Amino acid sequence: MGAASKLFLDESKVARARASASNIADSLTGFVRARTTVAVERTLLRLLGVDGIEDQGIPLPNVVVDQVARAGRLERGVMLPFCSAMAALGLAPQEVAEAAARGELDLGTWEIHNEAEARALGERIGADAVARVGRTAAERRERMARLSPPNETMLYVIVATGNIFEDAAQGKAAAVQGADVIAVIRSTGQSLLDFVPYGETTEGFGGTYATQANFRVMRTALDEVGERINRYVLLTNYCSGLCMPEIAAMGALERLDMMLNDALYGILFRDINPERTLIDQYFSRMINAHAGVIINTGEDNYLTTDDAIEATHTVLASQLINEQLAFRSGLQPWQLGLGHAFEMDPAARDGFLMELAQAQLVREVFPDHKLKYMPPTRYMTGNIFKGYVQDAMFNLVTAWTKQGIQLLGMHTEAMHTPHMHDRHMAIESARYILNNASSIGDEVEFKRDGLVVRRAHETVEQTIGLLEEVESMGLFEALAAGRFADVKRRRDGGRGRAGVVVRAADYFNPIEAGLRAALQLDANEASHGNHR
Amino acid sequence: MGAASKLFLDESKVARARASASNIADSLTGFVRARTTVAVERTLLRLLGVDGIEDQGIPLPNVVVDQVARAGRLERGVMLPFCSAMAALGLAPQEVAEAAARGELDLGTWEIHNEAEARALGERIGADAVARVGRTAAERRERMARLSPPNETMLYVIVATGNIFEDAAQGKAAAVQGADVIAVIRSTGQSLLDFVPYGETTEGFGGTYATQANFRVMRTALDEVGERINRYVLLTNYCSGLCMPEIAAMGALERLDMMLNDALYGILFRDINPERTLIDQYFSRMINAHAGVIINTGEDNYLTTDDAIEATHTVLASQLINEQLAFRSGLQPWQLGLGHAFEMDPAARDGFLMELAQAQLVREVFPDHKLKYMPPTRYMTGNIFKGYVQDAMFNLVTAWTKQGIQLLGMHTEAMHTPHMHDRHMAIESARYILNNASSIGDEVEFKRDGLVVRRAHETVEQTIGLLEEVESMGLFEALAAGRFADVKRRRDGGRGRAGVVVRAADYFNPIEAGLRAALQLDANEASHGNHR
Amino acid sequence: MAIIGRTGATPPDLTRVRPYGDTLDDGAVQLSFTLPVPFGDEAREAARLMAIGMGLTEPSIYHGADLGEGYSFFIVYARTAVTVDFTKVVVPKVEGRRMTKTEIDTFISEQVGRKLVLLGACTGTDAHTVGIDAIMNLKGIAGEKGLESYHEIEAHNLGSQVSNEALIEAAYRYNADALLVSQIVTQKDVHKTNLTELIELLEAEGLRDKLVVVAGGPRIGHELALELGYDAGFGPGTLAPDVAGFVAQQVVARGLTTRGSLRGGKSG
Amino acid sequence: MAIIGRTGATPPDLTRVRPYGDTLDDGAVQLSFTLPVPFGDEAREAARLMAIGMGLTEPSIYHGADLGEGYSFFIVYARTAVTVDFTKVVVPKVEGRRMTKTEIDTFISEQVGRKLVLLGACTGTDAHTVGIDAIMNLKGIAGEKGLESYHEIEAHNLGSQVSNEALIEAAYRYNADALLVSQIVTQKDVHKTNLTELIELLEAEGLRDKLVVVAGGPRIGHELALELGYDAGFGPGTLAPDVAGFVAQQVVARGLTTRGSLRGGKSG
Ligand code: B12
Ligand code: B12
Ligand SMILES: Cc1ncc(COP(=O)(O)O)c(C=O)c1O
Ligand SMILES: Cc1ncc(COP(=O)(O)O)c(C=O)c1O
Repeated sequence: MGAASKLFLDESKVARARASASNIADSLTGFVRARTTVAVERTLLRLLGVDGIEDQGIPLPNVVVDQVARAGRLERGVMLPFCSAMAALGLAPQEVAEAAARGELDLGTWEIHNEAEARALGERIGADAVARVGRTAAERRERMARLSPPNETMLYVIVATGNIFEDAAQGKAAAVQGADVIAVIRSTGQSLLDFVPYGETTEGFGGTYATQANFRVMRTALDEVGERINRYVLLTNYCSGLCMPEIAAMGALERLDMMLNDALYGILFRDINPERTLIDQYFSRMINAHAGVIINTGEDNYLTTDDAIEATHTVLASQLINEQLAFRSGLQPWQLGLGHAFEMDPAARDGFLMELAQAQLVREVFPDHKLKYMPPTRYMTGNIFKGYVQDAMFNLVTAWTKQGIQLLGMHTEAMHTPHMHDRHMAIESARYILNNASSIGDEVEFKRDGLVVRRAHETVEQTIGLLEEVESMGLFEALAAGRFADVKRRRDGGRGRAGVVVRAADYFNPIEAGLRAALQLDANEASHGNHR
Repeated sequence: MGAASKLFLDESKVARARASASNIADSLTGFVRARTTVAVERTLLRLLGVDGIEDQGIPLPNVVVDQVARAGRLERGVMLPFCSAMAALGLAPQEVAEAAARGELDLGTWEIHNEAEARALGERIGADAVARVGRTAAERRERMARLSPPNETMLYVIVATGNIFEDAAQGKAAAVQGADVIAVIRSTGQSLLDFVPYGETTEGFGGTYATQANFRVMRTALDEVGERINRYVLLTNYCSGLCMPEIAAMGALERLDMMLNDALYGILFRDINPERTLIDQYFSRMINAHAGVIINTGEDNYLTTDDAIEATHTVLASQLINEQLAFRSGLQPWQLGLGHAFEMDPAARDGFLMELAQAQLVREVFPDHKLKYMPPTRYMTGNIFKGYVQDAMFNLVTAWTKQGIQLLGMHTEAMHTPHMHDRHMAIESARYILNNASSIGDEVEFKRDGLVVRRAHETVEQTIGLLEEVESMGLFEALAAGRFADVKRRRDGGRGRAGVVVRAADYFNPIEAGLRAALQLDANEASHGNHR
Repeated sequence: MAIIGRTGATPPDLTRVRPYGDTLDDGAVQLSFTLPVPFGDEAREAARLMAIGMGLTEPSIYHGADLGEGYSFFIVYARTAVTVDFTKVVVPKVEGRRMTKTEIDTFISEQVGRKLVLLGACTGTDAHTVGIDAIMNLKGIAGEKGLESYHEIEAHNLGSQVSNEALIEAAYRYNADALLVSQIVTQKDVHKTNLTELIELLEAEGLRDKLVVVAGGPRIGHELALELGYDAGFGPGTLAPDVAGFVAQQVVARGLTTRGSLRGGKSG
Repeated sequence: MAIIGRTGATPPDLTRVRPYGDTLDDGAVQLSFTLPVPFGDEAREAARLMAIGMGLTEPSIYHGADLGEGYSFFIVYARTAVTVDFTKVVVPKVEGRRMTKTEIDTFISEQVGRKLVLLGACTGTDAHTVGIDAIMNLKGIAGEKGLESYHEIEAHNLGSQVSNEALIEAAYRYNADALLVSQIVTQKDVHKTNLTELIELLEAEGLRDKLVVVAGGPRIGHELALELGYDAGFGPGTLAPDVAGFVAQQVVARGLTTRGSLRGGKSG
């Protein structure tokens, strides 16, 4: 940026916007850190190794946490009674959970006679859990070093058949064709479930359930094909919705490499309670940070309900907030796949130039970040041929502005989740354009006082305006006022609020503490005001 | 160009290239003006109104000219005996021709007793013929003024069903969809016929026969649809091959608006005798000039046999020669649809930038010319989806560099002549991109020392080198040496050489003289050395 | 030359319409599909046989690509001899005449004499609200205001992921005249399952006849909606007046203008 | 949840292969075509009926466009129940083994003992020489030199628009061993007419058995060539050794290694 800015951006303006966003993030920290949620507590159990379902199909982490929550004792955290029982009964985590599920044990009424011992055990197994998360990152690094790394612009495609075995077959084929990242889209509805489904699944609508077993099926498939093609193939899923931190844990255990992980998305597009999901997000992102996962944020979605030509600045403002929130959880810039999108009306005169301005602007504001660039969806139609060209223009913008994660558009986007060859065609076209126009960004310059530059500058101004407004009114109020995605969400509305619990003074969560330590969060916290 | 050059072109270099081309053109003038051909002579008869076929299907112009030629008397031109017979027998042109066809009259042995009278009659009906050609231009201007004019970048599509009635239906639909220009492709083989087929035709391979009746069917259809959509729709055909000047005459009579008209094409791609077709071309272009027809040249084709990355400069060199040859026949810059093409291997790294360089270069070297830009053909495959994107990239180059005549690519190019909806899709995609990236050329600049600029400069250097070589060795020798299109053609090889006749000192051709006068050619001839 | 094929602008024989490439009745169609067989000459031949199996003639494999993992993609052109009698094609259309916003308000106040209560919802797990919002919300779409802006309509947009039970519950609560159901996700025909379930529940509740029930979405056609037991279906490009006009006219036509509470009350 | 559908990487049943969209055996195919009927709901329905007429189920009209002048374009997705028995697919392949340039030269000098004379031509009114040039000329294609570069082959490229008569005439003149015919233009099946005519002329001349005659071009397959009476057909991507190797092996296999003049002389 700055001197090298192709958009002649004023660095101080960007800094001002970022400072605002930092203040917005800081204003949430106190609130978030004072609370836990049922999902956070279930996550701890999962990290300790609790898994499986009871005979009604309820996952064991839910069984245990529900016992404690129903008894109104979640304010100190689930780990205290849980570790107490482990110590007292000499059981492994899974055994305690199973006993609870069989009704032999009620952690809601469990008397903690051995608090010191329980805490000590908690610290120990908590540290193991944190280490296990760290080992995932190490294993990934090691595999990536051995196999060739993904392309600089990672080609990202989705599979969404509903059947994990179909997904695996399709994902493998896509990898062979050149995809770097395979994302398994979730079935509609899963994000509103306050539990994670269990086992391998073969039914789903618009996607496939995110389960730990399904993660494993995909991971195995992609590792297998990766060895064959000698390239590490990244696996992605959705770490948002009511089970956000649990999925982060599952992903850490099964070595997912990327996660869609964004509370704002859940609030705006799934009507999830804002408090609940921001608390969940804080913890989920620590796990992702330590597991070396790249997160993708969902600002691109704003342009599916709001007008992309008018609302560009809401994307940038939200990205800056999301960046600061991510930093608060210990994520590094390279782990930030901040979302934006190519969603302007293709009938707009010079729309292509406005898209270019937007993409270049985001690139320059976040120079070290991955950036997840989303293809046209809203203006895609059943005209698959025209759609194929819209996607090509999108690919050209990426070639030009060097986005990090290229979510390939499907020419059938308006109609069905991708067929086998839709993905193949998308990859073929992207490779053609990324190669054929490879250096375009270096060879071509924007006119200093031209449309592209002016558009970018306007967006920066509007972004500052919006961020200062959010800063002064507060994020919760801004969401309630419909500042993002043209959708209004009240702080006390939406799903999952009942799962929020104010932490007691002696709340016990050694895993969080371990993660904070590993991520050096407490050291960093003081310096957040001037992040990046 | 010059100061405003986006490629930082050195004006003096372009001038040097143009001067070379001008010398090449001048070196041909003497040769060409000293000769006539059977086709030129048939053309005169057509312009006098001779039409129709005899009972074996031989066109009357051929019957008459063959009589004179067989008698070895063509050196004075067909018009002398013809007008002599008209005057002597008191017959109209058509009646003389019919008498000849019936065997009642042999113009080969016809004794010219009334030479002065014949010449006077020739002058008179010749002047009428020239005036008729001029009236076509006037009628076109009038219609264009009344209806709205074509788009600035004219969208040009082909019809090629083999059946003129299908062509008419398809052409009308294309016009409704937004096409500005409809070109009827000729059947394979027609260019080697030394006569023009007669009447409406419904069979053809890879195209439809060019006949005067077919011209009329199309003209009527396009005028009809033009009134309906309130836009003048241009009609194109092929004025090349062994009947080049005859087709120019037919086009002038039936108000065609554009003609593919290029001797070099015939030489290189149809193995037509170089002398024959250059002589034919000289006269055909006078007719086109006076009829207000835009000619299209065929340099684009070089890149179908030669490598487009290596041979770019051959296109530019040939365009400069073609420009000068066209000026010699009285064509104006706005009538010059000089051909070039987007034909580089799509697998080439940064090929898109090289295409941009080429298109911008041609645009700047010929600032007032129409420029016919041809889509990818050679690297099109049966993969119609990828082809659709290749065509989109081609359209983007046009949006960027403002070509005048956009010959729309068909995604099915590698496989079949266009189906009804192929054309529709091509138009739809071109309109999308020309609008969505409308100002890209104004908003974006090429880096001064970048790949695009360097490539253009290199091409200019190579062009100068080639033109100077051609200038010193002579055009006929350069063709024989395979300097263009990677094809070698000897001056005395190819088809149709027998039709060349050296003019006698008293060669009579009042129509040519009339055209020369109307086009002020003799006045201009002196000043050719410094053309443009 | 002999004249064969089409001459002049002869219209096709509308009783036996065939696809058209570049010659009348050539039957030209383009296909593409993937076969779960490894790429190669045999796969190519299998693609050809597939086209022949579909009754197509002169199949020509324009393109084949190896998708890896034992899958092959093909683009095929071929000819079909199938004809359609276009003169016999009948398309069921939403009944009633199209009215403007003002006409509808006038129509309701004159013919119904009370405000109509319309509930909109995107049901099941579907969270695509843009379509139903475009119909319901003040803002509307394409410059055409939504139902919330109608004087004579009380419009409630229940939003996304509304279960069928919750919708019926709301129908009682608001004493609705019409339910407007949006379904966007169609994978594995989940929309059909969902839409069918609502009708079954309404029938079980004895509500079906007391309500105008319509469905909408990008892949919902009027015909499909009728099949599934709805009064009408509205596809892509629908605007608020299309639905409002239909509902108002239905209410009148079916004598639902006056009636008590849905709960227990008898219609008419 | 219950496990339905594919589990694991189960390979498809190769005896009944169906198109594959996103679920094994879903039969998904994409189609596009134009109907010569005016655009509108009825045209859309006609497109649907057309798909049904082709035996497809669940046709879904993804896109329709008015082409003007009474024509309508459609993009359709549907399912087919057609299956192909992949285990029974047999593709005739050019006989003989593939050899390199050097192997071929050695083969000819050892097994034939004289230079082979090969004539190439693009026949009829076809002027697309790039393909035959790629096979014949020194330069070749894709880094593979053409037949002119072979020591043991005397290659003559007659160029474009060579009439069948002129080709036969040249065969006599050069005393050819093989004719290599290129056909690129295929509209209205002109290539078939052209290729058939050559074989008929050769038979009339009593030359057919004395010559190896092969055809090539982007839409020429080996099978089609055999059908038309050729010894082999060569499609897109052919390189010089493919043809040279085949011809050399054929000459040996058919005992054409020694023989007198074509004119009058008896083969073998
Ligand atoms: C925007 C969008 C989203 C947004 C939705 C935001 C929101 N609040 O609505 C977000 C990003 C959240 C989203 C998420 C998902 N989406 Co989504 N999404 C789209 C997209 C791009 C556009 C839909 C849209 O807004 N259209 C514009 C509106 C105005 O048109 P419309 O809905 O057709 O409505 C008109 C008419 O149909 C009619 N109408 C509609 N409803 C009704 C009702 C009545 C009563 C009446 C009278 C008329 C009517 O009138 C409207 C106005 O004219 C489409 C692709 C596309 N280009 O169509 C995919 C698409 C619909 N999504 C899809 C899927 C699968 C999902 C996800 C499950 C997974 C994913 N891809 O991320 C998730 C989960 C959503 C869930 N739980 O339902 C698929 C559905 C596939 C299928 N056919 O089953 C699509 C087709 C994309 C794809 N190919 O994968 N999506
Ligand atoms: C280049 C080209 C031209 C050049 C030809 C220059 C030349 N000297 O060859 C020019 C510009 C002159 C031309 C003109 C025309 N063309 Co053209 N042309 C093409 C184009 C773009 C590429 C063909 C090519 O060179 N391919 C590259 C070579 C290497 O591949 P190949 O021919 O397949 O050859 C390989 C194999 O097939 C095989 N092979 C081929 N022949 C033989 C023979 C033997 C014995 C063997 C063993 C192997 C073999 O080996 C080769 C090497 O691997 C195609 C479209 C396309 N992308 O394919 C249209 C195309 C072939 N042309 C077409 C047409 C209709 C014409 C015209 C009639 C009208 C027009 N469009 O202008 C004219 C008239 C030509 C005439 N009289 O024949 C159509 C044919 C439609 C059809 N299927 O019938 C096409 C498909 C374009 C289109 N969609 O309209 N054309
Ligand atoms: C951040 C984020 N989370 C989640 C989703 C998917 O939705 P769901 O959580 O309902 O699976 C998206 C979709 O784009 C997203 O961007
Ligand atoms: C100048 C010119 N003439 C003629 C043709 C067509 O060939 P033919 O003359 O054989 O119809 C072309 C084809 O592109 C051309 O560019």
